[in-house]
Amino acid sequence: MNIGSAFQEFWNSTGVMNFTIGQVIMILVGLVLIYLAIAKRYEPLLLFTIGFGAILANIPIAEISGPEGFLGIFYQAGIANGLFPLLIFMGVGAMTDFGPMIANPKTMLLGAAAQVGIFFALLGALVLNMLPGMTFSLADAASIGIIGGADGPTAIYVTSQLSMRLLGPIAVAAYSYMSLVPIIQPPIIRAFTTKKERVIKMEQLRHVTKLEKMVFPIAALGLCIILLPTATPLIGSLMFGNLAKECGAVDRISDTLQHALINIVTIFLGLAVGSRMESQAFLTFETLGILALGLVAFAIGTMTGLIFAKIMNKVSKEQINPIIGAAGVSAVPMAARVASKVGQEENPQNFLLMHAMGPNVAGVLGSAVAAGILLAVVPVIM
Amino acid sequence: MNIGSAFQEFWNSTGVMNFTIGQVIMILVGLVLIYLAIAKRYEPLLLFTIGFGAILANIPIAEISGPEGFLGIFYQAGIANGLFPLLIFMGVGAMTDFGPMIANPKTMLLGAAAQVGIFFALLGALVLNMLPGMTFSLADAASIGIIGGADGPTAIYVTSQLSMRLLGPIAVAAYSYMSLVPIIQPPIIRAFTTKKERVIKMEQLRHVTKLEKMVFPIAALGLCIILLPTATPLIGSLMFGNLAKECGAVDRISDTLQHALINIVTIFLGLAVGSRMESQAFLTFETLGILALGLVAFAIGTMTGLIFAKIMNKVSKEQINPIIGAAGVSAVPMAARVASKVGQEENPQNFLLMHAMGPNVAGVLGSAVAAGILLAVVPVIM
Amino acid sequence: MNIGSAFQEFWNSTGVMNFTIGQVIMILVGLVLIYLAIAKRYEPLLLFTIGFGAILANIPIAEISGPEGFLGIFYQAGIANGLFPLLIFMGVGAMTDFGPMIANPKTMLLGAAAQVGIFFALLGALVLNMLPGMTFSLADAASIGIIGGADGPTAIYVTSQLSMRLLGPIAVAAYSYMSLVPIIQPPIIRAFTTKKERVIKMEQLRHVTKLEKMVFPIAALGLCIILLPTATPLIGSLMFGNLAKECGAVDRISDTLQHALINIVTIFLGLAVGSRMESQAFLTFETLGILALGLVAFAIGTMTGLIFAKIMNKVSKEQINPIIGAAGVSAVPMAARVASKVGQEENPQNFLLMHAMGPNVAGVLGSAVAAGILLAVVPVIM
Amino acid sequence: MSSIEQGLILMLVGVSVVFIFLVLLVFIIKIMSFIVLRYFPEKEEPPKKPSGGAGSRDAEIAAAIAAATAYSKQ
Amino acid sequence: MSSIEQGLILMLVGVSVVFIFLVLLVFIIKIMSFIVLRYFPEKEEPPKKPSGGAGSRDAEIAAAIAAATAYSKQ
Amino acid sequence: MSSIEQGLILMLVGVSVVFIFLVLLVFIIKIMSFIVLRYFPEKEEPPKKPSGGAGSRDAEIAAAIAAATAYSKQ
Ligand code: NA
Ligand code: NA
Ligand code: NA
Repeated sequence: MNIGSAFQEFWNSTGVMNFTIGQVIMILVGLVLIYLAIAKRYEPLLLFTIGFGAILANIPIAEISGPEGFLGIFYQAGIANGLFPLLIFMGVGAMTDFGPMIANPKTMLLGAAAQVGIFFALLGALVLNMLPGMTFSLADAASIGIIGGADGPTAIYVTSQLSMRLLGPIAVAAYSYMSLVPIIQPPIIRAFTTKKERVIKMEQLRHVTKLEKMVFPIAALGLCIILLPTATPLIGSLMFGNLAKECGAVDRISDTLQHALINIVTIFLGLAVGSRMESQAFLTFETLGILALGLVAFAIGTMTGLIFAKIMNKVSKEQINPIIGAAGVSAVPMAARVASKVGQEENPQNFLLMHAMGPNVAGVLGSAVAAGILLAVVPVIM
Repeated sequence: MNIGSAFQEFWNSTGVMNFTIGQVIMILVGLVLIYLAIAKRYEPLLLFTIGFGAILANIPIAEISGPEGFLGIFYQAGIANGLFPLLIFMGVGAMTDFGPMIANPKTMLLGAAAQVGIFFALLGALVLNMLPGMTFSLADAASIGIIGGADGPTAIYVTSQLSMRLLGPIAVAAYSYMSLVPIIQPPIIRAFTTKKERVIKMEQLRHVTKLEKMVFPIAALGLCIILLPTATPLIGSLMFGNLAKECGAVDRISDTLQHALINIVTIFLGLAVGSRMESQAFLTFETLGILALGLVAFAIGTMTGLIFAKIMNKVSKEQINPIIGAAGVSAVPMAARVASKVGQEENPQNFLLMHAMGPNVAGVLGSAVAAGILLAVVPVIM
Repeated sequence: MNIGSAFQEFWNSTGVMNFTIGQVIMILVGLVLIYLAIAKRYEPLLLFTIGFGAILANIPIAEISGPEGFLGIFYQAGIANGLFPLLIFMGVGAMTDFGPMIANPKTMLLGAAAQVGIFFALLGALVLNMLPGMTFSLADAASIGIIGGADGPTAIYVTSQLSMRLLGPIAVAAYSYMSLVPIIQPPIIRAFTTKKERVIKMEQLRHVTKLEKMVFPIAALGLCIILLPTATPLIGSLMFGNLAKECGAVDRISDTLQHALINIVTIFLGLAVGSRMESQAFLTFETLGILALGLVAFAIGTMTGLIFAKIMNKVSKEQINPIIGAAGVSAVPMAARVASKVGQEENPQNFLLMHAMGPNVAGVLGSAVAAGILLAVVPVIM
Repeated sequence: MSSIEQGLILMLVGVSVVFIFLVLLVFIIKIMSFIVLRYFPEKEEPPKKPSGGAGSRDAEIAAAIAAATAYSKQ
Repeated sequence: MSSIEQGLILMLVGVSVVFIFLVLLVFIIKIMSFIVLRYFPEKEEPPKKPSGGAGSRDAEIAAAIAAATAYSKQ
Repeated sequence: MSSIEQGLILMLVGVSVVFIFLVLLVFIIKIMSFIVLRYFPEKEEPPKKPSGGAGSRDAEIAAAIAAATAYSKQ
């Protein structure tokens, strides 16, 4: 070893000498995600961390996402075993107010209707298999479908259990479309509703008592235990956080779930998800399919939510503004705000936000239930 | 696979079809714990999380407390290895003021006397072996006895080292009785003290300097190192937190131990402890024995604290109000408040709170010392 | 087993009966570190926790730093794999303002010059091998040299990757000298600069825009990826935190990195590093060598920073006050404050703090780069 | 096309169960609200209970200690 | 003394690369600043954008909900 | 009944050691307090030192930077 060969050795270990084209592209993808997070405020917490994780994971030599790398450690600690999304869900539960849903429970059905998008996308993935380069198994298709749940932690949880190889593109699609809701949904809302429907005014929601809010998480978890045990990790975590918030006896827990814990876990989760965006896994034809199917899932979910609202108006005497059906996809609270904004554009006296929050949080339950079904049935019928 | 069989498959995976009666009972037990936490404010942080953990652990199919379930992950990460109770103890140390104890050190002996309950319950467990269905080993008996330490983290730590199978009932007994102290102790206090004793007025405690409070944790840890190394994980963690608080140079550490860290760990610890409440482990005749022995331990500890205070009054000229002997069981700060309240009922001019805090925090040391002895001797003589 | 033998057994398990002289000395070393942390405020967060860890690690019987002990668990969780220093670096990034460096980029070269101390110490370690009892491998020497980086997390990270056996003394040396900067540097500054140089007044730094501060972390990481992938775990973590801070879109992440996360990790890291201070590893002739070499590294780094500043003044027309060259060692922000203070003593109108912050934070990059080189080359040429 | 058939079955089962679940939940909420509102109506402006368990108790104790200490210094 | 030779080589490589790295970074920063200042100058007193993503959105929603609830009680 | 005998022995050892430990601690505290109060009495109202290590230093720096930046903009 002389000086020359030492410099040679160093030069051979530089990035310049070791890049693959795929890694360069993925680093650019990471930069784009960060740009969207910062400049466009698209789900900034997640797209920022996922984007940064993607950059770090595609650095040659460093092996940051390998089993000994620090992103690999995050991955093993909380993605491979599904832990991080559940901790996020505890925090989500502690931040969610189910009051508007309890005040007008029938709007929950809109949160069911909007989940139809999940199953259309699932079917779409299986149909896409007819194209060359697409080889989605049923488990893959189920994971892709859950993008339509419009709920990041649920999508990550399901994918970590069923189809880990697709985690990168699925997470990116889920969070991207969640932040694109203000762009995706308004035209669909206008296309599937009439002006007359959109100006329907809804009466103010009744007051929901503290005790109702406390009994609800227990009741919902009870139903889930009886009917769908495979959804209980998700629904259980959500209701743990929600009961902690509503009961008023454990504010330290509620505060911790909403702040310190969810923030720390978000950092780890985002970086770890980003670390799965290695070029060979991401730069495939299948990723395009996933992005397309994710969009389909969101669009169809929005549509079925709207249509079901119109059907309910046909059946029931109490009229609801069908715009709030679009909020059933979840994407809390973005979709509810979009519904509220579109409603106010039609009629400035129309305050739909609270009414849209009902289907909106019901959509979280709906996609967790759909996740539970997929987790229960897919491994059996495959 | 056709539609019919898919629904059949789904139906077979519902909770309804898979419940055992034991699981149903345990879910009800979990609900009772949550009710006590919320409605009665019995150790809300712990009974809430333990109760919720018990519910989740007893859901059929979901295997949430199994090695791959998220409660199982918490369990492995911090209960099996004793880590979580030690982190809690760091936070307890950072929240404890040993000043009243340093101001009147002889009241520490009351914190020793009240630990006698631990060893009575230990003995009681071995005696109960004569009943059919009770098969407590010496390690089991030691873990049961430590309930009398009236200190949750110590009980969980000892049990995790000696007798993991009993963790569920022991933790529930420990935290339940700690919150029942206001019900358990007053009649015992009144039975074992005379009116004349209960009105004894104690002079105000002297001011304790900052330096004394800083030297104390080092001195106490030093004694523990010399005399009882097996207690140093507990006492060391406690004194780490206490020195961080008192020294004034590391407020970031002290604040973190008291808030972010202890809150996060409490959530994980409670859920993980609850996850050990599976029906086959909890719904046994032995659990009844444990609950009975825990009550015996608390009662005898209270008694011996009171009696020792009366003995001290016989021996010393400086009189102490024997009520504060009851605070020696620890259950910080509940037992000290109970002592203070009973004292004030007898004599409204009687402010015993600070005087009771001395034996109260000494009781924490006392039970940690007892834990160290059990951990040192039990594995050897078994 | 009778009573006598039980007491005998207990007595045999006391600390008194099991101490080695080395353990006693190491406990005293731990106390000294805690004293320095509290009374002298020498890097209090780290020396307090390291000192306490050292005490706990040297308790006989308890095995607290063993694989099953709680310090051993911290060690495995975050030191052995390099995770904790990287998390700290994220927090450091989120607390660092690179503005002064961007305003006057050429002062960055001072942050390069001051890293020469690293390599002198490395060489010194290899020379010391000529003494009996010193057997430093090249990896050992590299880890010792990095003390001169004046950056705790970098030193711990490099040592954890190259020379774990020396972690205790290296970490203690790094943090001790970092806090001794106000004592070490002023005489060297005065010795290597003239009065005339020390009174040089520097013009105010220009305003740096938000966008420049946001592009910088991306640009610096990009360069690191291209040139030195082995440094990307460190630089990547630093720039992750810095971009999170500067971009203004992810304040929850930035706040968490700066507070909850860095505080928790500091506690774990300090205790775990302390746990490596077992007597047989620490009480060696080599430790004295490491302490001496660390001092040499700091002194030479300070010198080369000063000298390079004087050379720059020879070459460039724009004069800089060479005092700020001393800040290039990093030891953020202590070294910058020392430079500022020395400057003001010479000329009360001289406000050097902002000017010294440039080389100061550049020194962090410089030592991370040096770390990357050592990690890239040492394993190859050994 | 067995895989697409599986997908169709999954869709049918999935959509059905999601609706069954949420319909049942609607009924449960209605019953729950009925019972709560009838038998456990909210009292007017309940006095805000101290919450947070250990936290608030510690705070109380701390306040008491502070008070006592201040008192003892007089 | 091969080990000291190795050390010398390491020193040479190390010092060189540290300087190369930071010299390059100086140039990159200068170019970056030039471009940013010329093409993306800072607007005068930009209105403070809401930050914190989910956090602030949640806060908005919470405020909206609170407002709506208060309204509905009148 | 060997197991109960073991329990009795454990009780004896345990109660003894707990008392020995706390009695020793009483003496240690008394000696400690005696020394501290005699040789290191508390000064009247010590000025509150800045605490928190890195935290407060960072804050100082931040303040200095803010001041300097503001100054440089004038
Ligand atoms: Na949804
Ligand atoms: Na106790
Ligand atoms: Na440096």
